[in-house]
Amino acid sequence: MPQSQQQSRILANDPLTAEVFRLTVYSPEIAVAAAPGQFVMVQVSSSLDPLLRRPFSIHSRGADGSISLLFKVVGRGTALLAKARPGDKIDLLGPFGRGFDLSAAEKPVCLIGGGMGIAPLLFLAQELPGRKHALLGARNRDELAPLAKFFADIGCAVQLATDDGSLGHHGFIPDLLDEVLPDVSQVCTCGPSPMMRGVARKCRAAEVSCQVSLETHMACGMGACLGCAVPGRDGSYVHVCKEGPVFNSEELPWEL
Amino acid sequence: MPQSQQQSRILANDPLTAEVFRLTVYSPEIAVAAAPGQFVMVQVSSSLDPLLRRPFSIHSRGADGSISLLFKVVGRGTALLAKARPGDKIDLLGPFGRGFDLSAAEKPVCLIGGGMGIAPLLFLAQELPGRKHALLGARNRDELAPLAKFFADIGCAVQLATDDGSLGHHGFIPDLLDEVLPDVSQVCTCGPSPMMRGVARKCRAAEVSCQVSLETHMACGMGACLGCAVPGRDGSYVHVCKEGPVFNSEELPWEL
Amino acid sequence: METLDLRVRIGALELQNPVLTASGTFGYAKEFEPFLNLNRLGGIIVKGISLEPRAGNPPPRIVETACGMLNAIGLENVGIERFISEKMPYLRTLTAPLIVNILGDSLDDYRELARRLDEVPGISGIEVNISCPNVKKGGVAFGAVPEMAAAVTAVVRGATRLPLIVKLSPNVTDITVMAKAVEAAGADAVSLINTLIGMAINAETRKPRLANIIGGLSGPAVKPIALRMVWQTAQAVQIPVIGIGGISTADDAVEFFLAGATAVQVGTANFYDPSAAEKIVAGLEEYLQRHNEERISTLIGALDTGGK
Amino acid sequence: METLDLRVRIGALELQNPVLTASGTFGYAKEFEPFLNLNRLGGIIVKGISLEPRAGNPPPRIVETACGMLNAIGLENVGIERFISEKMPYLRTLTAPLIVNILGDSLDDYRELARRLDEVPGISGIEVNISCPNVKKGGVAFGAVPEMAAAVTAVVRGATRLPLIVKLSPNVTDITVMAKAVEAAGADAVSLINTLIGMAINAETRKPRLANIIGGLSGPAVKPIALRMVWQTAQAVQIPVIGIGGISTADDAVEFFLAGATAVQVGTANFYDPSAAEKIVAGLEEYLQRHNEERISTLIGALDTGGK
Ligand SMILES: Cc1cc2nc3c(=O)[nH]c(=O)nc-3n(C[C@H](O)[C@H](O)[C@H](O)COP(=O)(O)OP(=O)(O)OC[C@H]3O[C@@H](n4cnc5c(N)ncnc54)[C@H](O)[C@@H]3O)c2cc1C
Ligand SMILES: Cc1cc2nc3c(=O)[nH]c(=O)nc-3n(C[C@H](O)[C@H](O)[C@H](O)COP(=O)(O)OP(=O)(O)OC[C@H]3O[C@@H](n4cnc5c(N)ncnc54)[C@H](O)[C@@H]3O)c2cc1C
Ligand SMILES: Cc1cc2nc3c(=O)[nH]c(=O)nc-3n(C[C@H](O)[C@H](O)[C@H](O)COP(=O)(O)O)c2cc1C
Ligand SMILES: Cc1cc2nc3c(=O)[nH]c(=O)nc-3n(C[C@H](O)[C@H](O)[C@H](O)COP(=O)(O)O)c2cc1C
Ligand code: FES
Ligand code: FES
Repeated sequence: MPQSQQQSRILANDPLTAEVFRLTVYSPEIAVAAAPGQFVMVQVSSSLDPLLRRPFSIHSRGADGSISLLFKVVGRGTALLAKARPGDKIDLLGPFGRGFDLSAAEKPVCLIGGGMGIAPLLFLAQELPGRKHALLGARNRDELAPLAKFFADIGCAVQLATDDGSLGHHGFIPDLLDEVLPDVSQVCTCGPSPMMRGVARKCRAAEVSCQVSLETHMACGMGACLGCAVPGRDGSYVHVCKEGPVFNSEELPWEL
Repeated sequence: MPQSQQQSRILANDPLTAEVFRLTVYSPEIAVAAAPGQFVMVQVSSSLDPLLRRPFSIHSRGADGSISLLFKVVGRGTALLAKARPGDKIDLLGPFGRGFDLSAAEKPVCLIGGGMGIAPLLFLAQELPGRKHALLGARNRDELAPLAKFFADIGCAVQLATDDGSLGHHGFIPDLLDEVLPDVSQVCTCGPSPMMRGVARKCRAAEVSCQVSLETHMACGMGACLGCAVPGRDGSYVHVCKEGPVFNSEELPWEL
Repeated sequence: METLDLRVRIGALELQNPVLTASGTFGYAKEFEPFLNLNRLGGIIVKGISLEPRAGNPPPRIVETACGMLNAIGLENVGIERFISEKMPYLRTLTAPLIVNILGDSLDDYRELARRLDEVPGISGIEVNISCPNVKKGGVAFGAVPEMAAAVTAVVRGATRLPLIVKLSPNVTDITVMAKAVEAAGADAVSLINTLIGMAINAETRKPRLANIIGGLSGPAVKPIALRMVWQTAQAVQIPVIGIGGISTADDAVEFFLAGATAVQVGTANFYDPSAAEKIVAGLEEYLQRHNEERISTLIGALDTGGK
Repeated sequence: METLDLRVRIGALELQNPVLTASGTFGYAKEFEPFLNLNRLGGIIVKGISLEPRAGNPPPRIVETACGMLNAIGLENVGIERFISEKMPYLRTLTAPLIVNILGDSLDDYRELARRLDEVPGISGIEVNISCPNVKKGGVAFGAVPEMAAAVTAVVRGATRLPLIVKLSPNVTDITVMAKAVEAAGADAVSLINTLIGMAINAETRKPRLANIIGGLSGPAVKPIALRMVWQTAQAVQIPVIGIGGISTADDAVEFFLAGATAVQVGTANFYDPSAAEKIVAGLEEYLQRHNEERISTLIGALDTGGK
């Protein structure tokens, strides 16, 4: 999977809510090399402030050399990204990292996403050959409904949960898991850490393999700065951009 | 003339050439306080890089609370300004500095501008009651023609010069001055230093008062940083933002 | 909440809030009158004053750098007598406390400046700039040698009863050594940082961008360095530490309080946002409300290092 | 012009051009293979290596600041033996000269590292990082005390014939004193600057943004300070000075050459533009052509100060 730096033309930057955008760029070299769970490093400004690129998961891949990113405005970099307009160019590096490993998936796979953690799971769903189940959660209906639709559109069985009960189950995603777990051999999850820990705990109990996708601060995305370390199992550190962002939950020192 | 800080709505940002723009903003507090020769400090970016505001002369004032700036893209700040679009807001401070003094103008006034030095002279021409003559110069026809038209439109007698001879006199503005000087009591000039020195020299010989508008690096525009000093006559310094930008040429230590 | 309490103490001086303006970045205050309510500020520190007027350095004196600027103003100022006769009448009309920043080439200069200011009504404190080179000692900076910094502090202390702030240079190996030296010599507070020495070159013309070749770096670029020095200094001395360096928002100011600063000064930000200092006062009130705190003083040194 | 000559000399080492990559910002080079032609570079300096592997600091290890970043990686590295067995085979395939950056807690560490590297084929030079605290001497930084810096330099000099670059810390009052000390102790060149110590705090959570509390500041924000130190150092020593600090364009590099640097290192810029170093090489060629110069060496120290 060769990586590249590509000045990518913006095809669309669609607001899904006031804060969540889907950015589609023409980036054929990155698109062709990308695998689900991998991410790109995006230059959010042509000025030196903010200085560093921002990491975003690849949300989906088009047949036409395009990729989409799903992002939420949480700070200065994402605020700048929200202003990008079709026709502008944006500098992307990637694809980076170790994506989801599905070599052993025989029975259906369950995808579990919370908030912006849903982003990489759509690409994963697109690429998975067999039956797939998606448990998706977010703060409220506004945020969740447009994302849920993407999964339904490609034939996922979708179950939803919102923090405020405005759509689907009123509560957290792991609540929905018990029902689904007996039918799956593989869980892939991305979202807030407490959610992923809850999921990993249930998977361990049910002896189902669980892959989790982590987020952390990154300067380079390519294994050069060693800034993205998080504690690994044996007291040492693992690097999210290189050994991750997707880990088998057993590789992490999560008190389960 | 009270100064103010005003988030000003951009009404238009018209490219006059590939590099020269006329930016019109709705800034009624600054507009009402402004006098010809004064300038505003413009925040060119919402990020911290570039950090400092950029000074621009007030190019014209509309009856409707608007002012226009005329600027050329020469670096990062002006490149950002060129991207400003109608509807955007831009933070302006001003009006600053000592403008042209016309209290003593009895006979017609001659305005002499070179390049972007033409900018403040249009506002001056608008405000001058009597007959006025404008000698305007620039690199070539592309740059000069649209500016010349602004002056003709408000009834100035206009003479032109271009470096490449593509419009008007082939050569420098001071060449045109001899003819005009006998008819004027006051010269107001803004442009490259060599041009202004040439003009000042001829004015002195003809005993015509000459006001020159200077440019220098500025951090604050309001007399606080003392960064805008240039040599004054007596070995000390004058501050362009406060004692200027318009000086009587006799205040400056120009070897005439 | 009507009970918000932003007051802090710098020696005998009580400030209504901890936001001051930094010397050399706020002129003589009047320049900023159109842009903010000067009396909302915790205090005003004016451009450094010397015994005699100084013309300053030749231009160019300033240049923009990445998220910062270099200045080589050369300490241009009107001199103590014109300051008193021309600037003090206006400054006396303000209710915000006035702190006068002084600079000299010799101990005698500093003594004389302090003595003279001690007689002038309307001055709430003196800030001593020790970053200038000592002309008599061959240009060695007072601010880089603890003994010399202590000597300056002691002569000023001996010449005035006004609250005395000593402003420290960051261009040293260990700023806490300097802070301790001036504390022992009688300073009521230290303020830091002054500018970092820097340089910029025009690659095309191959000339320095400042006529003086080197200048002082300030602005957001230096904030991490300033914050670290404030944190180290606050742990090393008993007297209040006043934080300076790249502060342009209330959040920036809070960072300095958490690191141990009792007050802050707003410098370069005044240039790009002349209402910055007042916005910071308002922003601190908003911060306290949001965090359900009544007093700014609870933030001072409240950095949560998890026991480290 | 086919005759463009970008070659420079660092002691016995001739570089095809003066653009190197800075330690800790370029991994072990392989990471950058997709983004630039590694063999176009003047040289490659790899992440600092210690005798034993180091796990580094807990996260968060990095935080963005205004036009810069703070890092507290904690010198994580694979250790000398794994470096030699795992990283050298790839690095040996490159034609660009390889310089290995080393760090230790004691003089013995440095001696042993140099001795070991001296035996390894494919290494063109050693860069000694003296910014780490000396564990044995109670954490006093080698890089802040001239005698200790000289001692490190001398033991490394005694243990290897490889060209020896000593990398200086900017967190000192007078960097020229450090430079002269290591020059006298046998360094073939000095490189500067390493990172400036800084800090950042999350105002909302009241916690340091780095688990280590303090970290090293790098990036465009520090360029003016680095350039000033290079200029001062180039005037103080006879050996080549390698400029580092905020360099991200060819113009930045030219500024450092004019200030007296013989070569430059590209650091933080590699993160936000992984092809930066190669673009700088191309930009320097373009600069020479535009200025009708044949040799990069004519730029070195060519700052036009108008006789000052
Ligand atoms: C591998 C990876 C994949 C990601 N994929 C997506 C995605 O698909 N969609 C999406 O919306 N976001 C994603 N993120 C998070 C995204 O990178 C951050 O939201 C973004 O960098 C914030 O930039 P900012 O300038 O807007 O915020 P800043 O102003 O830098 O910070 C705002 C807030 O976000 C936090 N933050 C900053 N960077 C990160 C980070 N890297 N991880 C977690 N928190 C951070 C800060 O601590 C702060 O609280 C991903 C992160 C990683 C590491
Ligand atoms: C009182 C005053 C009025 C001005 N009025 C106008 C105007 O009406 N129209 C217009 O186009 N320009 C005007 N200028 C010049 C304008 O301020 C600069 O062109 C602008 O600041 C350049 O910003 P930049 O970021 O694009 O360039 P930078 O990247 O900062 O610099 C690009 C080049 O411009 C030079 N430069 C930067 N600032 C100045 C400055 N203040 N004066 C002269 N050269 C500078 C730099 O040295 C460099 O060579 C005025 C300047 C002053 C002081
Ligand atoms: C243009 C300018 C002039 C300054 N003049 C003085 C001065 O006269 N006396 C002094 O003690 N500090 C002076 N300073 C330093 C500032 O007071 C302040 O310490 C420094 O700029 C760092 O703060 P900042 O990053 O907020 O600007 C000056 C700074 C600037 C930018
Ligand atoms: C993430 C990171 C890791 C670094 N690791 C090292 C190191 O291991 N050894 C060393 O000598 N310098 C190290 N440095 C310092 C750089 O080599 C360089 O001196 C400094 O970053 C200034 O240059 P810059 O502004 O171009 O980044 C590191 C810098 C960064 C940002
Ligand atoms: S982000 Fe730089 S090593 Fe992972
Ligand atoms: S620009 Fe600040 S004093 Fe003139």
